[in-house]
Amino acid sequence: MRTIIFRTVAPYLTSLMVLFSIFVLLRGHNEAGGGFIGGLIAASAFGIYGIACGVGPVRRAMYFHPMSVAAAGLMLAVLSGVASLVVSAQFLTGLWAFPQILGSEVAISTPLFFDIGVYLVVLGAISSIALALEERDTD
Amino acid sequence: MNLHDFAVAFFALALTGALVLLCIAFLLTVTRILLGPTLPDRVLGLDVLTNVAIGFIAVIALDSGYTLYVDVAIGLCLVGFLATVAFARFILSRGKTEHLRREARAGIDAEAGLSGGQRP
Amino acid sequence: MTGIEATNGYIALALPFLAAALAPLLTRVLGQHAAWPLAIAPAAAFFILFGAVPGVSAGDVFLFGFDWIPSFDIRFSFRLDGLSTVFGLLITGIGTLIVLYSGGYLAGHKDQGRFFSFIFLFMGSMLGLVLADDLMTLFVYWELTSITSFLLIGFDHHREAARRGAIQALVITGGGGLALLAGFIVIRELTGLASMTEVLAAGDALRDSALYVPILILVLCGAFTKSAQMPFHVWLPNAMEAPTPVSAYLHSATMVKAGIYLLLRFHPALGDTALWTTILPAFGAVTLVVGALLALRATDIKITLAYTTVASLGLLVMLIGVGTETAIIAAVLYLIAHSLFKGGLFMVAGSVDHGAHTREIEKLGGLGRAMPITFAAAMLCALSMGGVTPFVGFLAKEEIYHALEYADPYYVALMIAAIVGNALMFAAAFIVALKPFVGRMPETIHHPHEGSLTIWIGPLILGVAGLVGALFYATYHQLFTMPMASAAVGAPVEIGIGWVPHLNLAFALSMATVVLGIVIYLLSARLRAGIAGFLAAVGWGPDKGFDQAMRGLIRAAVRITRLLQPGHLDQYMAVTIAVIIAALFGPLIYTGGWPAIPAFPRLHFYEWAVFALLLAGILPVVLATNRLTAILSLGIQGFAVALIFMLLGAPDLSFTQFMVETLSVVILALAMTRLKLSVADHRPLRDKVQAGVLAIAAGSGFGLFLLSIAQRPFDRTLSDFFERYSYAIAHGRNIVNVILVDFRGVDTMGEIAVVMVTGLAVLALIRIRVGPKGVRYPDPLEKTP
Amino acid sequence: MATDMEATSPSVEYSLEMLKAEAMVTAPVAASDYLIILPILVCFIFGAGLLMMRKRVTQQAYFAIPGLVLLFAIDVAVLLKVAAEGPWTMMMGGWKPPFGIAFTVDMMGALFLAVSGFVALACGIYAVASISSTERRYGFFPFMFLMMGGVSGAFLTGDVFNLYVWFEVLLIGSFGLLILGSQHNQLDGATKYCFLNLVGTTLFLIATGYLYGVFGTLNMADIAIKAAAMENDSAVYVIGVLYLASLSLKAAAFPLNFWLPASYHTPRFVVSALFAGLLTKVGVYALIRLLLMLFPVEHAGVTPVIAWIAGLTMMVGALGALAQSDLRRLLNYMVIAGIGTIMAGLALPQVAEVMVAQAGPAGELAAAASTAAGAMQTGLSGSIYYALHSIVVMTALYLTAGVAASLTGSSSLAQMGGLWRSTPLLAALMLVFLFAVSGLPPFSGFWPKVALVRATIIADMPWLAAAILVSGFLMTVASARIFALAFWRPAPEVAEASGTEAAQAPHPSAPAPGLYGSWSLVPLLGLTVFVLAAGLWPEWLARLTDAAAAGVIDPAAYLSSVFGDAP
Amino acid sequence: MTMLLFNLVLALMWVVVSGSFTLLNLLFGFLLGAAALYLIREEGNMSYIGRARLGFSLFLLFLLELLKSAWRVAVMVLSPNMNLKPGILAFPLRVKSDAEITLLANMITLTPGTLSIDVSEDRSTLYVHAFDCSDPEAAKADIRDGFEAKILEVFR
Amino acid sequence: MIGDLVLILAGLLVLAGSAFAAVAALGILRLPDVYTRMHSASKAGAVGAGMLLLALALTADSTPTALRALAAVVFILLTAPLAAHLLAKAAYSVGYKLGPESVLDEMPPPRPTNVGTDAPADARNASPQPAIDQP
Amino acid sequence: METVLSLAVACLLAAAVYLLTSRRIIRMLLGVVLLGNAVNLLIFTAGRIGPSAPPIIPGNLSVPEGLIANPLPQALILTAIVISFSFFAFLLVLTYRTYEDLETDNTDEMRLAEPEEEGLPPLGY
Ligand code: NA
Ligand code: NA
Repeated sequence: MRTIIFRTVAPYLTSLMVLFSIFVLLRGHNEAGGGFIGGLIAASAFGIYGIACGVGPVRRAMYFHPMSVAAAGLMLAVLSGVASLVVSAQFLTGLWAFPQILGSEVAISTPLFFDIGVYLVVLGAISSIALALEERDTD
Repeated sequence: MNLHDFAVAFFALALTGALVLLCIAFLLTVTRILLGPTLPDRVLGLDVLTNVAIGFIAVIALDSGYTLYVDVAIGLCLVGFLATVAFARFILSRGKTEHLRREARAGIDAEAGLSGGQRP
Repeated sequence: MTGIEATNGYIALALPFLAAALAPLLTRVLGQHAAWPLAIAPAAAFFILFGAVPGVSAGDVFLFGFDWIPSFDIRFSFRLDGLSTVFGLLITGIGTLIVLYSGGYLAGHKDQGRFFSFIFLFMGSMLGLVLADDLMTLFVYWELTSITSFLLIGFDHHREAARRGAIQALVITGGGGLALLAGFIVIRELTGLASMTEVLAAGDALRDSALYVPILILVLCGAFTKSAQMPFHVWLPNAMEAPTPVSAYLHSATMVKAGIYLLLRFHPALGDTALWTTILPAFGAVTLVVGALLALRATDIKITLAYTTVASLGLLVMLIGVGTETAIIAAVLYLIAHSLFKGGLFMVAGSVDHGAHTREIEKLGGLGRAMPITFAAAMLCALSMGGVTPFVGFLAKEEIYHALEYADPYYVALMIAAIVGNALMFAAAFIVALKPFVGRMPETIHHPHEGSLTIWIGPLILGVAGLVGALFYATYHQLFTMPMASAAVGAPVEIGIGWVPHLNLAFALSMATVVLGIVIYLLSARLRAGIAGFLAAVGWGPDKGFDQAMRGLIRAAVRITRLLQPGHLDQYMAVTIAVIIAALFGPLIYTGGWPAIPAFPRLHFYEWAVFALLLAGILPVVLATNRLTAILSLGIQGFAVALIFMLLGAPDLSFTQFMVETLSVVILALAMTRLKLSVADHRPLRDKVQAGVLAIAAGSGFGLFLLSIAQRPFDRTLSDFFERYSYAIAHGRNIVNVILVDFRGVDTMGEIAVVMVTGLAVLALIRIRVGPKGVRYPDPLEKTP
Repeated sequence: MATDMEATSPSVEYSLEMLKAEAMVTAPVAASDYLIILPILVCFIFGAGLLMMRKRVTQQAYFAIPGLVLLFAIDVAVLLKVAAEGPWTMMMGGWKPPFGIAFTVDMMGALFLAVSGFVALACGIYAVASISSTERRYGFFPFMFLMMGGVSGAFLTGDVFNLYVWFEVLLIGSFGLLILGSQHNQLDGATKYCFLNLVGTTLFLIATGYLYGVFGTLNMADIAIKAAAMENDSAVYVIGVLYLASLSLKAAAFPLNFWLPASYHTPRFVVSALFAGLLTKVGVYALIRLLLMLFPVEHAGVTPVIAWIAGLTMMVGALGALAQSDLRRLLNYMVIAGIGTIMAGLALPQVAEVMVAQAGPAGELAAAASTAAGAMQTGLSGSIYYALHSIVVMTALYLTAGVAASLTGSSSLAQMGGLWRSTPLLAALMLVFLFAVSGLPPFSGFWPKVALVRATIIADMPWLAAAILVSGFLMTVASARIFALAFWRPAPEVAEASGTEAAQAPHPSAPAPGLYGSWSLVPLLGLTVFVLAAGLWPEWLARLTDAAAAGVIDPAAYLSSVFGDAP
Repeated sequence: MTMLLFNLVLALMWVVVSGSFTLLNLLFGFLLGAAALYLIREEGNMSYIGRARLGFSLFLLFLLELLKSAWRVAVMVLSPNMNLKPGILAFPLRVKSDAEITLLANMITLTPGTLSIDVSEDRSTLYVHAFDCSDPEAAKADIRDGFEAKILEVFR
Repeated sequence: MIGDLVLILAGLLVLAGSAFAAVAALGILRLPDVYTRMHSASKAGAVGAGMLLLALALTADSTPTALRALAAVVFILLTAPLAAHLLAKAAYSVGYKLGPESVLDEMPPPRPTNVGTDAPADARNASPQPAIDQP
Repeated sequence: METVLSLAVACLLAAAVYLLTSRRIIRMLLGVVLLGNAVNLLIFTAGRIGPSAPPIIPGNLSVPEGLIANPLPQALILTAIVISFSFFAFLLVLTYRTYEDLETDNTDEMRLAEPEEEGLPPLGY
C-alpha cells in the first residue's frame, strides 16, 4: 500500500491517533475509555503506519521490540499493585496523590499506572501481532 | 406555540426522522454487502456502514442526551478507516496469486450479470 | 513383649532391605564372595526370629507396630505367632542358603549386585508379608513380592521368554492382589476389622456376615493367583525363566507359599464353611492332579519341578480346604517339608544345569560320579519329596492320608486325587534327582563338575534338614509344626507323628503311593509322550490362553480407542457440544426450570432495526458459500452487538466492541492475505443437518435458560457498592473503568497477561517454521536496535 | 507517603476515612499475608522479565531457575502457613468482601499450589537442558511462568469470574508452549486442543454469567452462603451441571477428553510433562471448589453421573494406554485414567440416607461406624491425594520418557529398547514411576487408591471400587509392557528395523539422541523423592489432604476467613 | 521548523480534545505531541512553509466543495434515470512534491464528480475517476485551473 | 432564543446528515460499478456522518464534547478521501474493471509484475526486511 | 428487552455452534467470534437490563444521578471481550500457520497428531 498519497498522510495520521490513544487512556478513569481501548487505538495507529510505510519504520518508531513493550506494561501493572504492599495495604489498593503542578491539581495514582500498564501491554502485543503478520506478507 | 416549543418539537421530530433514515441506510448498506458482487463492493459497503453507524451513534447521543457517546463515534472513525485500509491491502495482495486472479475474473463475470458468490 | 523385643523385630524386617541397599556396593568390591557377608543379614534375621520360637511354641503371640498412617487408620504392625514365625524362619533360613548359592551360581555375572539387591528386596517383602498384622501392612508387602518377583523373573531381560514370564507373573499375581485389596478393604470398612489379630478374634461374626461370600471370594482370588491354582498356575512354570536361585527361592519356598500362608492365616476366621470346604478342595485337587501330570510331561527338569510345585500347592489348598485339625496339621507338615525339599531340588537342578549346561532330562545322565555331593543332596530331597521315611516328607504324607481317611465320597475323591498326585510327584522327584545322576552320560555333556562350596552347601543342608527334622521329630513338632498348626487351626493342637511307620491305613496308602510312583517313574518316558500327545490334541491351554487374552485385550483396546478417538476435530466438537447440550437440558428438564412465557417486548423501532441488523449479520456468516461474504458479515453482526451495548447504556463496551470487532475482521483479512484458500466454501447436507440440530438445541437451551434467569429477582448489591464508592474513594467517575482498574483490578491483570502471551505466542507461531516439506528454516534474526 | 498525599488533597471529602472504613479493609496487612499474592507476582514479574530478555537465550536460565525456586519456596510457605493457621483471605484492592476480588487459600488450594510449584521447578530444570535456543528465544520461559501464574491464580482465587480469568491465562500460556516448535503434528494437535478448550472455557464463562444472574455476586464464599440458603433451586442445579461439564472438559474426563490424546504428545516432552501434571488437575481442583464446596446439594444430585463419568474415564484411559504404540501417546491416556480415578472420589454423595441400607449386613461388626459423610471425606481426601500424586507422577513419566526418547531417538515402543542395560538409573526411575502410576505400593499412587476404594465401598458403590481396581490392573499391564518393551528389550538393531519401520522417518518431534545430560536426572530424582515419600511415609500428606477435604466439606473456616467470624 | 509547527498543532489539538484550557495541559499536549512526532521522525521531512496560514483557506474551500460534491451525488443517486458517462482520466500533474500531490489528490476526491485512483510511478500523472467523461479535456482543465492552480499558488 | 435557533439548526443538520447517509447507502446500491459507488460512499457518507456529528457538537452540553465531535468531523474528512483512494487503487490494480457504461479509461492496465507487489518504489522505503522464510 | 436479548443470544449461539462443528477451520474461527459475542450478550442480559443511563458519574456529583445501567457486567464483559479477542487472534494465526504448513484448512485432512494408518501396538513382550 505504498502509494505516495497514503505514505504522505499516514505518519501524521499515526501521530494523531497515538495522541488520541493517550487521551483515551488518561481520561478512561472518568469517562469512556481506558488503557485497553487506548492501547488498541495506538496499535491501530502503528498498524496504519506499517501498512503505509512498511514494517521497518514501525519497528524503529517503537524503538523497543513490541513484546518488550508489552512485558514492560505487565511489569508496570503488577508493580503498581505491589506499591500498596509497601504501605501495608492489601494488594492493588489504590494510592492517590494530588500534587499541584503549575497551579493545577494533577491526580497521580496507582490505578493510573495500572491502566498505563494495560495500555502498553495491548499496544505491544497487538502491534507485535500486526507486525509479525505484516512482515510475513511483505517479504 | 412559541419558538422554544417549536424548536424542541422540531428537534425531536428531526431525530425520529433521522433514525428512520439511518435504519433505511443500514438496510441498504447491508444489502450491498450481501449482494457484493465483488470484494471491493463489500468493503465499500462496510465503509459506508461505519459512516452510518457513526451517524447513528451521534443521533442516539442526541436522543438520549448522553453526549459522551461521541467518543465511541471517534473510535469508530479511527478503526473504520483502518478496516478499509486493511481490506484495500487485502484486495491488493490477493491479486498476486494466479488462483485468485481467477476469482477476480469470476468477480468481474459476476459483475457482468452472473450471480455473485455461487460458483463451484 | 517378652520373647522378642519390638526393636529386634524391626531389625529382622529391615535387615534384608539393608542388605539390598549394600549388595551392589559389596558385589562391586568383593565379587561373588559378597554372598558371604550378605548372607549374614538373613542369617541374623533367622536367629532373631528363632529367639521368638520358645515363646511362640508356648502359645504366645507377639504383637508390635506403630501407627503408620493415622489419617487412614492404618498401622505398621506385626504379629509373631506360630504360623508367621515358622514362615519367617523358612524365609530367612532358606534365604540364607539361597544367597550363598547365588554367590556361586551367578559368579562373574555382570549384574550380580543387582541380582542380590532384588533377591533381598524380595526376601524383605516376603518376611514382612508373613509377619504383618495390619491388613494394609500385609497388602503392601504382598504387592511388593509381586513387584520384586517381576524384576527377578525378568532378570534375563534380553530374552523375550523372560520378559513374558515377568509380565505374566505380574499380571496374574498383581490382578489377584487387587482382588485381595478389595477384600481387605471390605473387611476393614464394612466390618471395622483392621488387623489379622482382630479378624481372628471375630471369626464367627465374619462367617455369619452377609459380606462373608464377597470377602471370601476376593481373598481366595488373591491366594489362588499367588499360589498358582488352576487356571492361574500358568505363570509359575513360565517364571522358570528366572535364574535358578530365584526359582528355588520364590517358586518353591516362599512367594508361592504366600497364598497358602494367607489361607492358613484366614482359616480360623473364614474357614469351615460349606463354601470354604467346597471351593478350596475342588481347586486344590484339580491343581494337584493336573500339576503333577504336567510335571511328568515336562522335559526340562526345572519345569518339572515347577509343575510339581503347582501340584504341591494344589495339595496344600486341598488340605486347608478340608480344614479339619488333621488336615491342617497335614498341610503344615507338608508345607515345611515341601519348602525344604523343593528348595533343595531346585538348587540341584541349577547345579546340574551349571555342571552339564543343560536341563533337558533326555540329555542328562551319569552325572553322579562327577557331582557326588549334589547327587547326595538330590537324593535326600527326593526321598523326602517321595514321602519315604525317615524324612519330613514321610511325616507329611502319613498325616495327609490320615486326614482323608473317611468313608465319605467327598474324602474318597480327595484321597484318590492325593494318591495319584503324590505318586506322580514321587516319580517326578526321582526323575529330577536320580535320572541325571545315574546311567550313561550322553556325549553332549562335556566336563561335568561339582560347583563351589556355595553351590552345593545349600541343597545339602536342606536335604539334611529334612532328615534331621524327621529323626528328631519331637523337637521338630515342638518348635515348628505344632505352633504353626495351632495358629492355623485357631486352637492348640498336638502332633505326635514320627518317622517310625505304624501299620495303618495311612501307611498302606503311603506304600501304595510309593509303588505307584515307581511304576510311573519307570514308565515316565511313555507317559510323557502320552500326555504330550494329549495336550497337542487339545491344542489349547491356559498359557496360550494368556497370550490370547493379552492380545485380545490389546486389540479390543485399540478398537475401542479408535472408536472413541477417531482423530477428527469435527466429531470431537460435535460430541463435546452434544454433551454440553445434554448437561444443559438434563437438569433443565429434570428440575423444570423453564422460563415463564414472556410478554411481547416493547422496543423502539430503531432498537428493532439494530436487532434486525444483528440477524442480517448472523445469517450470511452461517449461510454464505463465499468466505469473504461471511467475514464481512461478521463485521455487521459485531457492529450490531456494539450498537446494542450502546443503546443499553454501555459506552465502554460499545467502544471496545467496535474496536475489537473491526480489528478482528482486519487481522482476519491480514492473515487471509496469504492463504490461497478457495473462496467457495460448501458443506455437505448431512453435515448441515447435524450441525443444524446441535445449533438449534444449543441456541434454544441457553436462550431459554437465560430468559428464565432474567425473570428472577436480582441482587444488585455489588453494583450499588461500586456506584457508591467509585468516585468517593476510587476517584473515578467511569464506574466501569474503576471496576476494571481498582475494584476488580486483578481480573484485568490476568487479562493483560493473556494479551501479552497471545502476542508472544503469535510471534512464536509465525517465526518458528518448518516448511511444508519438513525443511528446517534457520532461526530468524530480528533486526531491531 | 500515601497518607501524606491524601491529607493534602482538596478533592477528598473530610469523611473519606469514614467512607473507607465502610467500604474497605483498612487494617494493615501482616507481612506473611502477602504470601497469597506472591506466587502470581513472581510468575508475572519473572515472565515479563524473561520476555524482555528473550533474545539473551543463554542467560535466561540464570534468571528462570531462581524464579522457579522462589515460586516453589513461596508455595511451600503458603502451605506451611495454612497448615499452621488455617485459611486466610486477602481482599484485592482492599475492598470489603464480597465486593472486591478475594484471594483465599485453604488447605486444598495450598496443597495444589505447592505441588504445582514443585513440578514446575522440576520441569524448569529439565527445560534448561532440553529446550533449544530458538524455543527459548520465542518464549519458552515466559510461557511457562505465565502459565504457572494462571495455575497459581486458579488455586488461590476466591472469585468465580477471576477463576475464569486465571483459566484463560493458563490456557493461553499452554497454547504458547504447545505450538512452540511449529512441527506439523504440533500444529494439528494445537488446533484440536485450542478449539476444544476454548469451548470448555467459554462454557465456564457462560455458567459464570448465569451464576451472576442468579446470585448477583461472584465471591465464592458469598455464593456458598447464598446457595446454602436456597432450597432446590432449579437454576442452581443447571449451573452446577454446566460447571460439571465445563470442568470435566478441562479435566479431560470422558466423554470430553478428546483434546488430550489429540495433542499432549505433540509438544516437547517437558511441555507435555508440565501439561500432564498441571492442566487437567486445575480442572479437577475447580470442580471440587465449585461443585462440592459451593453447591453441595446439587453435587449430591449429580453424584451418579459423576460416578459414571469416573468409571468410564478410568476405563477409557486404561484401555487407551493399552492401545498405544507410542510411549507419549500411551502416557496421554494414563493422564486420563488418573483423572477418572480422581473423579471417583468426587462421586460420593454427602447425604446420609445412602448408608442406612449398608448398616444392616455389617451391623454387628460395624465397630468403625461408617457414615456417608465419612465416605465423602475419605473419598475426597483420596481424590486430592491422588491428584497431587498424579501431578508429580505424570510429570515424572513424561520427563523420563523424554530422556529415554532422546537416548533411543524414538518414542515408539517398537523402536525404543535397551535402556535397562544402558541407563539403569533412568530405567529404575521409570519403573518407580510406572508402578506409582499403576497404584502399586509402596509408591504414592497406592494410598489414595486405597482411600478411594474404601470410600466407594462405604458408599455402597462396589462397581466403582471395581472400576478403580480394574483400571489399576490395566495400567499395571500397560506399565509392564512399557518396561518390558522399551527398557528391558534390547534395542532393535538397525537391520531388524528394516521394512516399513526403517522407511518411516523418525518422529518429527523426537529429540536428537543424547540431547540431555545428567542435568535432566536431577528433577527426576527430586520427583522420585516425592513419589517415595508419599508412598512409604504417607501420613504427612494424608493429614494434609484430610484437612483439605474437611475444609471443602465443611467450609466454615474458609467462609470465616473471608467474612470474619460473624457472617 | 515544520516539525515544531506540527507539534504545536498537535498540542493545540490535545487541548481541544481534552477540553482543559490550561497552560499545563498545553505543555503536556506539546510534550505528548513531541513524543508522537518522535515516533515518526523518519517520515516527517516535509519541505513547505506557511502551511498554517494556507491550511485554513484551503480547508474552507475543501468544505465548500465537499458539500457541493455530496449534493451532486445525492441528486444523481436520487434521480430516476442516472445518466452516467463515467471513466478514468489521466491528469498530467504540475505539482511535484509528495505533499502537494497528496493534497491535490484528496481534494479531487472530495470535489464533485471526481475521485483520485492512483498516481503514476513517475509522479507525472494522476489518474482520476470521473462521473462525467463525456468531455475529458474539459474535466482535466477544470482540475488544472481549479485546485491545482490554487495549490501551486499557495505553495510556491 | 439563540439556544432555540441552535436547536433548530441542529435539527436541520440531523435531517440533512441522515438524508445524506441514506443517500450514500442508496448510492452504493444503485450505482453501477465499484468506482462510481465509491463516489457515493466517500462524499455523501462522509458528509452525512459529519453533519450528524456537527449537530451533536452544536447541542453538546459541554465544550470538550463539542470539540471532540468537531475533531471527529475533521478526522472523517481527513480519512474519507484516503480510504476511497486506497480502495480504488487496490481494486484497479488487481483488475476489477470499470463498468460497461464507462466511456473512457486512460489508466494503463495493471502490469502483472506490478500487481500488488507493493515493492518499495523509492529508496526511502527500502527498509531491509528480515529474510525469514527463504532458505 | 430481556426476551429479545435472550433471542439474540440464542441466535448467536446457534450460529456459533453451527460453525464450530464444521470441518473448515476458517468457519470455526467465525464461530469463535460469534460465540464470544453470544457470551458477552448473555452476561449482559444476566446482569439484567435496567435503565440505559451509562454508568458514569456526572462531573458535579459524587454518586450517580438516579438509576444507571449495571456496571459490573459491563466490566466483566470488557475482560471477556479482551480475552476472547486474544484467543481469536491466536487461533487465527494458528490457522494461518497450519494452512501454510499443512496446506489445508480441512480438519479431516490434518492427521498428523493422530495419524490414520496406525498399526497395532507391539503384541509381543
Ligand atoms: Na493430567
Ligand atoms: Na488442559
